[in-house]
Amino acid sequence: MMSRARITTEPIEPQALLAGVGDPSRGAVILFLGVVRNHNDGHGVEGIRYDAYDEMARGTLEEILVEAEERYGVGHLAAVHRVGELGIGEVSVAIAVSSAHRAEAFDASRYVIEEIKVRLPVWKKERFEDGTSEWVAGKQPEVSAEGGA
Amino acid sequence: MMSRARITTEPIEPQALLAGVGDPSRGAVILFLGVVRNHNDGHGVEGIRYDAYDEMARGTLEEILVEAEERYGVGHLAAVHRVGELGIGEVSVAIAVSSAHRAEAFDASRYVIEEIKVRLPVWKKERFEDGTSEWVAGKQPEVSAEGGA
Amino acid sequence: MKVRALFFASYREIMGGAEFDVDLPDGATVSDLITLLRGRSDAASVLPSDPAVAVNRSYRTSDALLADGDEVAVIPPVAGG
Amino acid sequence: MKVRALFFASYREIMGGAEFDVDLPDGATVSDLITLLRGRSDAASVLPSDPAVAVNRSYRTSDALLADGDEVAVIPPVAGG
Repeated sequence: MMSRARITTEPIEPQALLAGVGDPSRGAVILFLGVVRNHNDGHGVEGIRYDAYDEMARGTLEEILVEAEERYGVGHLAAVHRVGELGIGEVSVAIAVSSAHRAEAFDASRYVIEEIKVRLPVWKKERFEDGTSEWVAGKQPEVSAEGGA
Repeated sequence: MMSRARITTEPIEPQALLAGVGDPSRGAVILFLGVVRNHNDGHGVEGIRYDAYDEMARGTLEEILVEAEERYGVGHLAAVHRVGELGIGEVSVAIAVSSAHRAEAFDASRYVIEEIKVRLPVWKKERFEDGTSEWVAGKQPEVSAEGGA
Repeated sequence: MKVRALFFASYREIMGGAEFDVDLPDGATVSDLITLLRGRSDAASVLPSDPAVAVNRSYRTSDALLADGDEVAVIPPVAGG
Repeated sequence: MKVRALFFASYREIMGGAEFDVDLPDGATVSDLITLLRGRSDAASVLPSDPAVAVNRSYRTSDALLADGDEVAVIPPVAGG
């Protein structure tokens, strides 16, 4: 069985992720997709390269899913982050959640993407239309004394 | 072109709905699915029949999408509600939103499903495992004096 | 004047039909129509006295005036999604 | 003792490499390693003095003690999603 927390160089297939969280007892399903867009802060973007600390990122993503389950009591989550060269319109991250009720499905989905943004060891470099490229300014992970972010 | 607010007797194809809201300037996409589940309030459910006031429901759904766009400034929304006999695991409602940023995509998606629940003229009758069936207790639409709910 | 009253879901079962043409005096309101409908039969008296109503496919309050040819839907509590 | 320092994204460009083996005295902390790394070259001095750091794939504070064989990743501000 495919792991529910993945870092991949392959194109993300949202339909497969959705199928993975399906369950007859779950009435609400939410799929969140992050998509490479053609602009950022007024610059025309041609594509993005995502790099990850692969060996750590998979574990961190799994941790985030476990936290979302525990906080919101949702049963089924799956998430995948793509790395490598991505073009405009390609999916960089996908999160699928299913739950008996919609409120916690929304909360869990939101939690996962917010945590990804502040602690998943992934970086991106934008390629602009003028031929230049630049690492996107990110978020400094907050590290607590007990370990973990 | 298919209308973005639909009431249909045909199975819902989430992928098609998603494709309909795609746009190179949108970085966040959210798909919400309501799925027929196998229990409700402790009863085993075998299926649900959805009825709608079709001629009104399409207009009400369109109104809800316009409101979500105006409130949250999101560009692309589409929603479809299915009617007729549905089995466990079938999709009863699907909402797709795309937006430049994720916060308003979440808010818009949530707004649409909450409004559907309180004003879309749709009803459902659950078929239980014991052979009985029952209209599900719903929400009384709040009607303001200016018209509209 | 004449209006067309529409019923759905549980109200359709209560009323024993999906639609009825109803004669009303000029100046009648949504509330007047509901009163008349509830008096139609013993079963019909189960209809709430102030249900949600849509006139020509928009929700309207009970004091809304009706006009000849209006389509008046009596809307049970909704349960979509 | 010896630890392996890993660099990613902009820090990899600053350091001119993805990983280095670094000799440290026993009792050295994450902070000691960063000080040593920043002194490696003029370019390396651009590294922040208190970056996020993961030891053996978990985030750790700058006062965390290191042990022989640790994998210490210096993590630039993250930008996933």
